[in-house]
Amino acid sequence: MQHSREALIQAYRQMKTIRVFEERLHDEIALGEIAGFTHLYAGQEACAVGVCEHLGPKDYIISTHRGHGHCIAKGCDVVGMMKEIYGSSDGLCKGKSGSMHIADINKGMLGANGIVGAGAPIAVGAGITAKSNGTVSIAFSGDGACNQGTTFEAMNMAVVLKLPVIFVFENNHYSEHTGESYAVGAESMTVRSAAFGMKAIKANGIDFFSVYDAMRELIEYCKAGNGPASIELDTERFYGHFEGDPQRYRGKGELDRLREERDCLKVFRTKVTEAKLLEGADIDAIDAEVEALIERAVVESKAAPRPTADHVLEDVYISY
Amino acid sequence: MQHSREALIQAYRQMKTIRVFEERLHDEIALGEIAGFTHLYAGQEACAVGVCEHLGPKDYIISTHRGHGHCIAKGCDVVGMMKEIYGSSDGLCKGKSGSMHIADINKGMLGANGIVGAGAPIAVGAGITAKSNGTVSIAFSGDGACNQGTTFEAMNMAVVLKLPVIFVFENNHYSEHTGESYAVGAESMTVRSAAFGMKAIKANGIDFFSVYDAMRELIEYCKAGNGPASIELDTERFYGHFEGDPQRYRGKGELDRLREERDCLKVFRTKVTEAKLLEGADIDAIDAEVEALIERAVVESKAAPRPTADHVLEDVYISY
Amino acid sequence: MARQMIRDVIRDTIDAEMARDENVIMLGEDIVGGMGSPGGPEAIGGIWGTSGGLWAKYGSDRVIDTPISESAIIGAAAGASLTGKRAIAEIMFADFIGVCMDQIWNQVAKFRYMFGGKSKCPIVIRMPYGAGYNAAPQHSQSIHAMVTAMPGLKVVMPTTAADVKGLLTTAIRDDDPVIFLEHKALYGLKGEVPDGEYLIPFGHARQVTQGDDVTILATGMMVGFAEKAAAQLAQDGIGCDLLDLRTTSPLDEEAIMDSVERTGRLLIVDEAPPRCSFATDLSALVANKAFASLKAPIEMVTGPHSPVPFARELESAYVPSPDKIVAAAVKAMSYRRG
Amino acid sequence: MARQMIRDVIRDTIDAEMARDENVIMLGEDIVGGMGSPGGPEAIGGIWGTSGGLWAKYGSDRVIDTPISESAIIGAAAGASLTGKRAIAEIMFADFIGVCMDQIWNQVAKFRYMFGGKSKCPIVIRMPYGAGYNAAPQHSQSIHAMVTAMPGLKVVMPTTAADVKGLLTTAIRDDDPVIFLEHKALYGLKGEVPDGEYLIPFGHARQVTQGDDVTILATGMMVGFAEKAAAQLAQDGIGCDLLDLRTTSPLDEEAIMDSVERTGRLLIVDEAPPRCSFATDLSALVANKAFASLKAPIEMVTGPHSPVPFARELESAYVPSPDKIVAAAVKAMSYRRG
Ligand SMILES: Cc1ncc(C[n+]2csc(CCOP(=O)(O)OP(=O)(O)O)c2C)c(N)n1
Ligand SMILES: Cc1ncc(C[n+]2csc(CCOP(=O)(O)OP(=O)(O)O)c2C)c(N)n1
Ligand SMILES: [Mg+2]
Ligand SMILES: [Mg+2]
Repeated sequence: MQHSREALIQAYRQMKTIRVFEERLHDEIALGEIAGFTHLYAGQEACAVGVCEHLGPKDYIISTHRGHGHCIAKGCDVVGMMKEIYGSSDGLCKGKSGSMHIADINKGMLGANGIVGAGAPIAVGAGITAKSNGTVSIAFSGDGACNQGTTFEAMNMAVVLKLPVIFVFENNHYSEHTGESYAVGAESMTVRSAAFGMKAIKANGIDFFSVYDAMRELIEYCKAGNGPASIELDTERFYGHFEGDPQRYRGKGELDRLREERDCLKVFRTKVTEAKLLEGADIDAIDAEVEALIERAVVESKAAPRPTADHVLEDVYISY
Repeated sequence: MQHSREALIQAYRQMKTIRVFEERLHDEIALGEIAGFTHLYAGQEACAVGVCEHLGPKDYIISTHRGHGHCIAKGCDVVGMMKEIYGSSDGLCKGKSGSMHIADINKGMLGANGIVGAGAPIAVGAGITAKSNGTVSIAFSGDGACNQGTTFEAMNMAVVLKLPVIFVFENNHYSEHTGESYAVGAESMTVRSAAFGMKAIKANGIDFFSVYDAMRELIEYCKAGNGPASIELDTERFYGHFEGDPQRYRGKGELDRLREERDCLKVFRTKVTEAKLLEGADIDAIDAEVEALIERAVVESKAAPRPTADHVLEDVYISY
Repeated sequence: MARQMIRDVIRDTIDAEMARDENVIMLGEDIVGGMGSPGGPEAIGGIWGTSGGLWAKYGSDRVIDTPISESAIIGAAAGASLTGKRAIAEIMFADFIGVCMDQIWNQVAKFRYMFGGKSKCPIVIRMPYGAGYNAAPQHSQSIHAMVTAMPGLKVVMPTTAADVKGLLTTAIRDDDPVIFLEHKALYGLKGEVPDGEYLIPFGHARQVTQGDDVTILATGMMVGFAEKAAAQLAQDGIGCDLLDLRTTSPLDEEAIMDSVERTGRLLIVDEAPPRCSFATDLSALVANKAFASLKAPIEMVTGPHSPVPFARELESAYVPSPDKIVAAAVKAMSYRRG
Repeated sequence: MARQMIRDVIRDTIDAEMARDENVIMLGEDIVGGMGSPGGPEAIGGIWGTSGGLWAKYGSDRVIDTPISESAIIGAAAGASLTGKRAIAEIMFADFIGVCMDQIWNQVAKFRYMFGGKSKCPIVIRMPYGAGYNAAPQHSQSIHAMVTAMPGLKVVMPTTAADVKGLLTTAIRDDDPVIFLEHKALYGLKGEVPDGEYLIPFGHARQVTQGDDVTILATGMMVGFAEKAAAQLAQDGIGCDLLDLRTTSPLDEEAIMDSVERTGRLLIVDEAPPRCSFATDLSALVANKAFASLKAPIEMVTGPHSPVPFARELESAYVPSPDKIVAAAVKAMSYRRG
């Protein structure tokens, strides 16, 4: 793993930002501060960051209902995101979207999406643009979304049109309350993707380096004009499907074990410190920075202006 | 191939009935006798008959826009079908359906279907009933329909629910004007189906015996509780996609070659006569019978009553 | 008579019908919950809590948890219902009709017609709908106009616990396809529920308040808001004849005509956006069939021509409120022909 | 001025816009035709003959033939349009909106709103619709009500060759999503088409006939039928003010009000079934905003509450006819307040 110190710091900062963002939301939601449905990304940070650290603003990603991590990893303004989730008119989407639809087209982030499976076809279209730009388009999906017809159609169409699209399947082993082993009839979603006629690989979704290295290979492969590819990332979700989920589908002690043994932040810290690439102190410094950033985001969000009735009919059309 | 004389005669009669039915329609449509869109099945007879000769009225099939062959093979009344296509109120569907939606639930024929890919999910539901009856449910689809999201969803769900559903893909190498090699990105639709976690095989779709033997194996497999299966049948379409299609996508001399070398009726006749299972005379006798039946069907259809305006609002609901 | 929450009435009604008829089956995502998980099946029993305990009682062949594949869910329910079952399909949010509409619109709704009246498809499609959870544009919509417009479907929109029991029982026993729309914000509402077998025929509106000044037509969540408004209007001496239509297809035209002929004024309340809506459907009916009785323009209080926004302030500005209903009624009352 | 068939006007208009702006691309099934076939590409150029020659001219990166996957077609067009392209997607029959509605309704129509006004998705979705081919229940429907009801979409229904050029050019250059509905039975219709660049702004109705007795509102195929009826009514001394609305969203409310205030009588002609329809949308608008001018009940001539049947006799009984339009106009004229 030949990463510059800056690159490692940046990767860790991104992952940590997502983690603290989500943990803080978890607390704020418990206080009844936040409206709507919120799906937290904590536990999967290595996936979003391992993918997006390769990307620039002309590379596109499309996300899911569990989109905060992808947004942050792709460079969306963290304070603007928090304000959005708090329903402020200063939010990234003016309070129209909330948690489930955050987007920033200028950053190449084509939106979190409340419809499971809706993202993959849109990523195919971004792949048409990417092909003409020499960039790539990434569709994030889950182990549940991979069973939706739209995802399958998108995979076949990307192969037929030989587009630079990478289907990233974050396998956190649950779709809502249902186990992946039940809902995916195939031997694995990777075997199934491969049979669509694309390069399909797996990586360790709690290890930033595993994801990052695998993605480098796939991005080169797609940019070389070989058509689409897919990758399955074995990862973990630390919170409920949505905030308020009793999580009775978890095994005994499962959550404690995950936090203990399968925390991508711990894995990263151990790897880089043991390899002497970063000092514990470097990491502690980032932690402090990030904590401060999220604290500021929350404080500003609580004070941020709220939308008014006259905003309801704004932005339905550009001109009408 | 250990088939009784009766079984062979029955199989041939079914295939011949489909062929003459379609050839006669081709002529009648050219005369402007028939309204609407008609998709002829001629050339694929060995598929419908090779599958349906195994089935009883409690086994279910669902068909496509190219449904006449499946209807006849599953035992729908040929005269009633012809009347339907002629738009008579005495037609099998009272003139409401025409060519594209012919059904006879009592015969286990759940309908031709104008929406490509819509049949497979419905066949999964019939598979739920079939599972409780100890029967099977068959979804006929084409090489174009296999790319529709609904078909993929249906395959995964049938695997998850371990249902006795057989996905029969008639690969006639074209979806409308588009070649199968273009639209199916996978190495083959069979490889793709197998990756969904089901038994997936191929058979020769112009050889009744190849289809029949392969289907026996799959039906036993499904009835034994092993879940769904799929089969790809390599076959040929003798006419245009729809009547009126200029067929410019065909290769030079392609149609003559198909009629000459890939006619499932010729293949059958040669096999059974060379094997001395039937005499040429037996076959000629069936041909004459069938010609007479179709002639009667057309004559009766032309004379059959037409629906009237007051029928429009009938059968929208059972009670309203 | 027992006092129950609507979510429990739904579960108990399905339970009773499953016990009564072994052909009744259920399909949906997480309606069991926990399939293939360490915690095991029935970890949840439906994210709305409308199917808890049913899997344990009836097993996997009748309470069928599915992958995320709405087209296959409806298709499977349709195919089962065409072949002798009576399937109840749950689409987790009505907004997801977008991914399975063909199966509802071109398949289920048209089977009997296309097949010359020789088939039946006794399917019930349950769809939680409506705003109130700040669930943003893709999880807050009211889709009754879309399905009411589809010939071949019956459409039910219950508002009280008792009506949920009576109408869901009727829906499950009906041989035609039924779209059963449950307002998400009403699941927690409690009400008296008749004991034993209880059926309410489709096409019969419920008279909520009586009055001779203005007719108010509403469905779902809007009935309660209109009731609040009617109470306030009564204090100002305006008598509202409020009808909860219960089913949008079939529609109780008779009750509507009787009321409008008496009041001469019509106000329609609809949570959905205004264009080609159920509100316009009712207005057009009256403007054609009861024109002579009309003393004032037909007023409509609906959502605006926009998606349902997320923020609390925006969503509550979006949804019709009792105040807006009061204002519209007053407007109708104060109209004088120029 | 050249005389052209509508199908050719569509191809030429797309050709002109593709030549003008390299970001304009097309996607659809068989819009090239013959991909991967022995006969080779461009064997057909669209089953409606609306894209012949375009692949040869612009190549596979801009004229994109797709598998049968409507959700992916719309999704791909949407994703391309969100990122700088201007995609024209063809859905072979409007009836197939059932398999891709989520992408149209919850994605394309809502992007800009959900994203706080910070995106644009200049997509045109072309959909051949309507009855007349005896194409039976799944290939004959009129879907304009459904899409007109969806906030975020603009909906165009051209009827003449000239309007097809003017409105399609406007649609392709519009930065909002546009649903462009082409009546199948009009493809072969010939008409004069202005030379050179020609744009018609959305929201402006076309006055077809002038009269002071009854206002007739129509779209698509129904405009021609209403024109026939108007001619016949003129002979009986009934003057029809016939408006071809051209776009259902935005709607030319002003033209409608002006006309109804003049005539006091309204007749709406709509090919679609009656419930929650575009006909009821127009009726409700007038019953609310022009009530004082109304001298008679608002009449609607629409399809019945049934699927579109196959047989010739049934389909022609289903579709509104000039005779039915005449009868409804006479009814409106002969109304006297009791
Ligand atoms: C079309 C559609 N169906 C169902 C849902 C409800 N839903 C939201 S998230 C979810 C589970 C998704 O699981 P997965 O793809 O594994 O993503 P994860 O939640 O694990 O991140 C479901 C069923 C939805 N939003 N859209
Ligand atoms: C959802 C949908 N999309 C497109 C069509 C138009 N269409 C009808 S048949 C057909 C080709 C089907 O090809 P295939 O599945 O190979 O069946 P075949 O015609 O070869 O029998 C198409 C595109 C349709 N009827 N439904
Ligand atoms: Mg998951
Ligand atoms: Mg084919």
